[in-house]
Amino acid sequence: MFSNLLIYFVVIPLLMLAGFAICKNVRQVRAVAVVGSILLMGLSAWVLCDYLTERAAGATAEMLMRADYTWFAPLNIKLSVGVDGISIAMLILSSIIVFAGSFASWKIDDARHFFMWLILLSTGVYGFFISIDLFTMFMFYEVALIPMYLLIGVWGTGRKEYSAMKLTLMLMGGSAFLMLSLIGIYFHSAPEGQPLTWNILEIARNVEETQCISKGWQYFLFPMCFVGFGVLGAMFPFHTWSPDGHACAPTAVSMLHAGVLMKLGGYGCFRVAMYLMPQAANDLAWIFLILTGISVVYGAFSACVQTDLKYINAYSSVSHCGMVLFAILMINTTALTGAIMQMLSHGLMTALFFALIGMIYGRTHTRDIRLMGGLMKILPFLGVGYVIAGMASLGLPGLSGFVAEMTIFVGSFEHTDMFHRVFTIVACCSIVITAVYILRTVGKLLFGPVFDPHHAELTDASWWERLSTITLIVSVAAIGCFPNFFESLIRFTFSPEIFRAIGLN
Amino acid sequence: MELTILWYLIPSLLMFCCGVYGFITRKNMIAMLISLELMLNAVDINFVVFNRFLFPGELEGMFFTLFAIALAAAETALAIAIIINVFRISEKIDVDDVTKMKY
Amino acid sequence: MEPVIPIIILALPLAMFLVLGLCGHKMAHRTAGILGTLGMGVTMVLAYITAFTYFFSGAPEFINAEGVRLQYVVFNPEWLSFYKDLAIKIGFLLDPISALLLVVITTISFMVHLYSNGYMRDHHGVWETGFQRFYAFLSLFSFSMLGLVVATNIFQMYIFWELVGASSYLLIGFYYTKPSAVSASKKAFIVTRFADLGFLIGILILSFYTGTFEFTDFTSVNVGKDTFAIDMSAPTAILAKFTSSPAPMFLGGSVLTWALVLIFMGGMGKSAMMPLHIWLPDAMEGPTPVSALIHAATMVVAGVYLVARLFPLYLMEETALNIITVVGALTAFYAAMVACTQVDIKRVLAFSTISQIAFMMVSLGVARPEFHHGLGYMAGMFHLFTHAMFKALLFLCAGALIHAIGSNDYTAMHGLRKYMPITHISFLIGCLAIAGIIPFAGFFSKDEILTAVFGHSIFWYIWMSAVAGLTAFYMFRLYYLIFWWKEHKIPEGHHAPHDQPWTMTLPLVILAIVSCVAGFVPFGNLVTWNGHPMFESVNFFTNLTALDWSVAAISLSVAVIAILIATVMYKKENPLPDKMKNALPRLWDWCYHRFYWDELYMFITHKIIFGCICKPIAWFDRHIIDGTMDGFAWVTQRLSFAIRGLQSGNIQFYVWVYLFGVVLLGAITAICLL
Amino acid sequence: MESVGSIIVYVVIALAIVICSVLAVTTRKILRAATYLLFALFATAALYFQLDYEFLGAVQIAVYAGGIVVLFVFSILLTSHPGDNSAKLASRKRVLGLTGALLLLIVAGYSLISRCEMITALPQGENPPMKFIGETLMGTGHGQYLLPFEAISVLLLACIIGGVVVARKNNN
Repeated sequence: MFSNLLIYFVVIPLLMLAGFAICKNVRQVRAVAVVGSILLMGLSAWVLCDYLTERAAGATAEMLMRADYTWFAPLNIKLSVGVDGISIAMLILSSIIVFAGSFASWKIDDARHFFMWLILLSTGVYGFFISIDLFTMFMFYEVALIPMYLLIGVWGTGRKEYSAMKLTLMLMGGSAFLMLSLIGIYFHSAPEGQPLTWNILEIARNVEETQCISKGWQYFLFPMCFVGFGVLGAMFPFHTWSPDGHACAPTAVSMLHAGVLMKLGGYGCFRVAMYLMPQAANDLAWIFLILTGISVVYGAFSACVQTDLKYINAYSSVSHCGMVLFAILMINTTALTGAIMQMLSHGLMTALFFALIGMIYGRTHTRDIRLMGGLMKILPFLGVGYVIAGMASLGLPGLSGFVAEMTIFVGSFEHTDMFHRVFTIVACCSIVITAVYILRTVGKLLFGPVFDPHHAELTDASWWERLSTITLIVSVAAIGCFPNFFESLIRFTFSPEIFRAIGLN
Repeated sequence: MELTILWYLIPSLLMFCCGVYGFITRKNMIAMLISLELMLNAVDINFVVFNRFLFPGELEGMFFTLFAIALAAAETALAIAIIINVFRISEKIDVDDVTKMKY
Repeated sequence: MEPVIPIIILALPLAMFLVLGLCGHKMAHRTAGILGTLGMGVTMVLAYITAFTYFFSGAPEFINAEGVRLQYVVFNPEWLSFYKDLAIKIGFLLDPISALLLVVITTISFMVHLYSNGYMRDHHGVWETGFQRFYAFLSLFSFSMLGLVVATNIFQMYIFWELVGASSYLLIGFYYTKPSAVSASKKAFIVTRFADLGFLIGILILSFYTGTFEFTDFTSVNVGKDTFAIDMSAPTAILAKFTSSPAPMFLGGSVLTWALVLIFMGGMGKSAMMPLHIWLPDAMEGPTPVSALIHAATMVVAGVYLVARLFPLYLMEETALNIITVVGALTAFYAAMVACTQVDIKRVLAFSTISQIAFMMVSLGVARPEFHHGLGYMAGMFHLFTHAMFKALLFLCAGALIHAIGSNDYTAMHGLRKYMPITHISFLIGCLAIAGIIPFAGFFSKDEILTAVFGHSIFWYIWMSAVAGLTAFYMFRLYYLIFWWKEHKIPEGHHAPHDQPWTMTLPLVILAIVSCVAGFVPFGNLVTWNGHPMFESVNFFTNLTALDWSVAAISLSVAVIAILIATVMYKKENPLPDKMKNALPRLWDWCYHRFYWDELYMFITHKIIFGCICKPIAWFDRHIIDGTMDGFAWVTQRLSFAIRGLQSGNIQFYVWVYLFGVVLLGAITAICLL
Repeated sequence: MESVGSIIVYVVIALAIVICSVLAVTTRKILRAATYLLFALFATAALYFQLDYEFLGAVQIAVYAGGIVVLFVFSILLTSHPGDNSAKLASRKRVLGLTGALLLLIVAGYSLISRCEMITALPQGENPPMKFIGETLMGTGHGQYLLPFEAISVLLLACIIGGVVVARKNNN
């Protein structure tokens, strides 16, 4: 059972939960959180090394480090784990953000329970990324969603009950669709007479070889599945939980939610919807392309006139996550690679944003940019961090946003028809609008004369805030400066089957 | 003249209808309980009658009635305990007065 | 050639940026200044070595047996691969224009680094806050600009293009507590970003059809290991790829034209061509050395450089070249008109920069291989070189004046020639150079441009000559208004203005000397569009002897006349300027308000984009989309409130309903089944 | 063909059942209602005797008539004052109750009459011996009821405890 490395992604958080339960004071809680998140980071690095070694040694299986643990035989439900480059990228992302998030919530009230829920949430996230069994995946998905309600409802600010309720209900609505489609997939997961399976790899193989999910069923299941995951990926018009939810959530929760949880949506769209129903994906992509294309521009335009820092960032997330889904729907290696890069990049930079916003809010007690100004002079560290995050967001080369967006654009442009071209250009336009709202925010918040004289006495970041920020900045810069490492890690993953199945190459 | 099954079922049906009428109309909870007993009793008669007429060699209906009587006893005891408790709190045992548990 | 020196050229400024940016605030100001300057000095020396090796070593990878200069890829590792062979590489391309730009950038950058040591402190020697940050940003800019000019592929260029934009943003907004500086930096970034959108789409189109980003694939053929010669067969092959594609036309133009025009749009943004020029005057909010470095000499010519880099490809599409010509010519005239009326000396210089860059654009636009081996190309690059020198000189002079006076406004200056002789002489040299007076640098390059334009079309020749006249006029107007007229009374207790410390005057003197002699550089043998030398043999006076005197005489006389008019009007305080202003009030007004471009943009951005797009969308989102979502919740809640009355708690009612249901079912069963 | 005696007995029992039931739900004195219920239960027991289920009839009398009705009487005495009449019924309620009961009567009666004619005679059967009943209750084989028997006994126990808990006087 414990010989497989991946299982520790679930075991460590569970041990941490037990640790929190026996902690006596805040210091011990912090110690457990920090040790645990460092362990997880180490584990993801180890898994990465292992994976690369195995690949270098010539392993050609789609997923490596495979293991199956049956836990409900009559329905063939297993805890099947396995990773490819994409999951590893996501695991690394999650562990970095959990690490940074632990430091960002250093001073939270009732730390023990807060961390318990936070780590439970991250258990769900890790579990989701390592499992390749649809049922287990869905279970971890729900595990990741539910704690959000309590985290926002209890530790949030502002209209927290309303936002927590809205967020949870909308995501639950999405997962209702999702569950329907997953069950639908399960019942068509194998040709007549063979045992049904939840295993993604087996289903994909069956779909390719025997067309066991007929075209009609694909047309029915694909939109449900895509919308189900798309809600979490903040796809227009199911994105409105995002601004309210983020605005009320505590810092670490925003970080984790925008940084990792929203990636579950994109990852799921790719891993389940596209992967298992390629024909429908190819035929129906245009509908979702329109929606995601709208998301991209619409989120950016909305962000231009917001006055709450978190709303700005939430809408910018709508735009950036829209880009992820947009690229996924382009269905070619380059764009898909770009989509995964964008997930990584957006996860890190938006976590950075939310961390900084939380830190600024903790000092000024307002998030309204009209009530702040000239903070750069008072809080230089946070200010510089914010500018760097902004630059990453608007796609400055050398930071992560640029490589992801460029890969997406180049990939999207491979489609020669007018429809894709137009939407690619529309998506390109977002880089200008992004610049507008980022610079507007930075200009109002950080530059100019000090708006509120009370702010002059604020103190700059403490060591744990610096650690959290620097971790994220370094990660953002690492992706931006050495993209080829990540690109090749991800690209190797795209098996040609999915493209062959839909007649592309 | 012959006593067919119908002759036995009609009184039971009438008894049941009386129970229904009483249950719907009476306000006093004990009176409602009495109506309930009537209905139960009517059902018991049915079991016995069907057993006797259709399956004379078996005893399922009879045993069922036996158990039903035991259940009725249990149910009545509990219901009366509740009613007495309600009476203690509100000095009344009208069903309309017990509204705390609605919604 | 060993890649060590090129690597250091790129790495040193980057290292400086990182060191100064991360540890700068712990350093003493002087240390940071010296470190930055030294770093740039070393980079400059290395760049000189590289350029000298390229031009004069005669090594076979740089020049072939026929004397044709080749393109040489020093190194080109992959940075980000997309698919198949398409990858972004970060490399180092040596060819005439990149070697030329290496020299220009490092020289001006070094001068500015040196000069800033004096400029960024006040008269009492107190350092400007954020001095180290300033040097860090200067280093970042130098790194980005060097990366841009040595780009081996168009995507590398785009990467560094964005980076120079960002460093320009940071430097314009250096005084970040000043709202005008903040908004100017924002404007600069967004306007250029908008232009870059065009550039990006152009790149996407180009790379999609050709399957490559490499400049060497666009414009040249491989003649040896890592060496390439500019050859028309390469762009012709590209053109063939476009014309043989399934959809060679788009909205009445060929796709290649669209790609090239879109790429040129990026150049228009950076080089402040007409509809996208509005950021450059505002960018003068940055510290003056920054204006000299970025907004006069280097970054703003990136657009020209881009067109020059792809010039053989542009030759394939006359339409694109004509568009460049027209845009350039209109911008040149417009900027010159506006420059005649401005009060802020840096604004005058900014508009003059726009006008001069437009000269280079026109020059590229009219260049054709048929005419004097593409004289326009050479002239444009020549002008880029000389303009960088004398415009940096002018800006640095302006910086010295501003530093001494404490105002940007010429009305606060007047009669400074007695107090600041070195600055006066340097400024005069700069003015003479830009006005095109023989033998200063600007004369030669501008004369070559006019010759090229003359060879293309008489109309544009007359037009550009008029612009040249205007140039001479407004520069001397500025000169007289600053240095002549009656000086202001010096208030009690204040020192008279005086020349600045050596760190500031030394760059002035050096640049002044360069502006005097740069015109004699035999450019025709160094930089031509296809690497072929123009002259058989060269000596110091080649440029002079090769002059087309008919054109030169006309432009000289135009310049002299313009200077004379300026002298009459502005040498002493007199009513002539006011008379002229009153004679053409409308024209003066439009020029003074820069033809209301800024107001137009304000209208578009604030009223249309913010007011009619962003706000409605935000409203729509909060009220319609979110309203719908909330509406679901509301309906559910209302509905449950509405039906909760059924859950009355009245057990008798429940029984009745239940009974009714049973009876109904029973009746249905009885009627239908029995 | 039945003997006249049994018909007369039947008529008496049936009339007692119906009349007592009607009176039990219509009388306004609650104690009388309990009494009528008692008579109805006795009549039912008589019916069981007539159908040869003597054990069942005995249980009916012992548990129902003897146990439950006594419970009723006690609780009535505990919760109401002698001489109290319950309030007159609201006509709306009476109409509701009447419609319900009548509808049920019509539908069920129609089904009964239209279906049950074919089963005519009372088949010959004898009184089940006590030993058999005891074995059936205690056995675990097919058609034997030890498990339900035990379940009922546990349930009764639970009811006793529950009754005590619920009805216990709350001292605080």
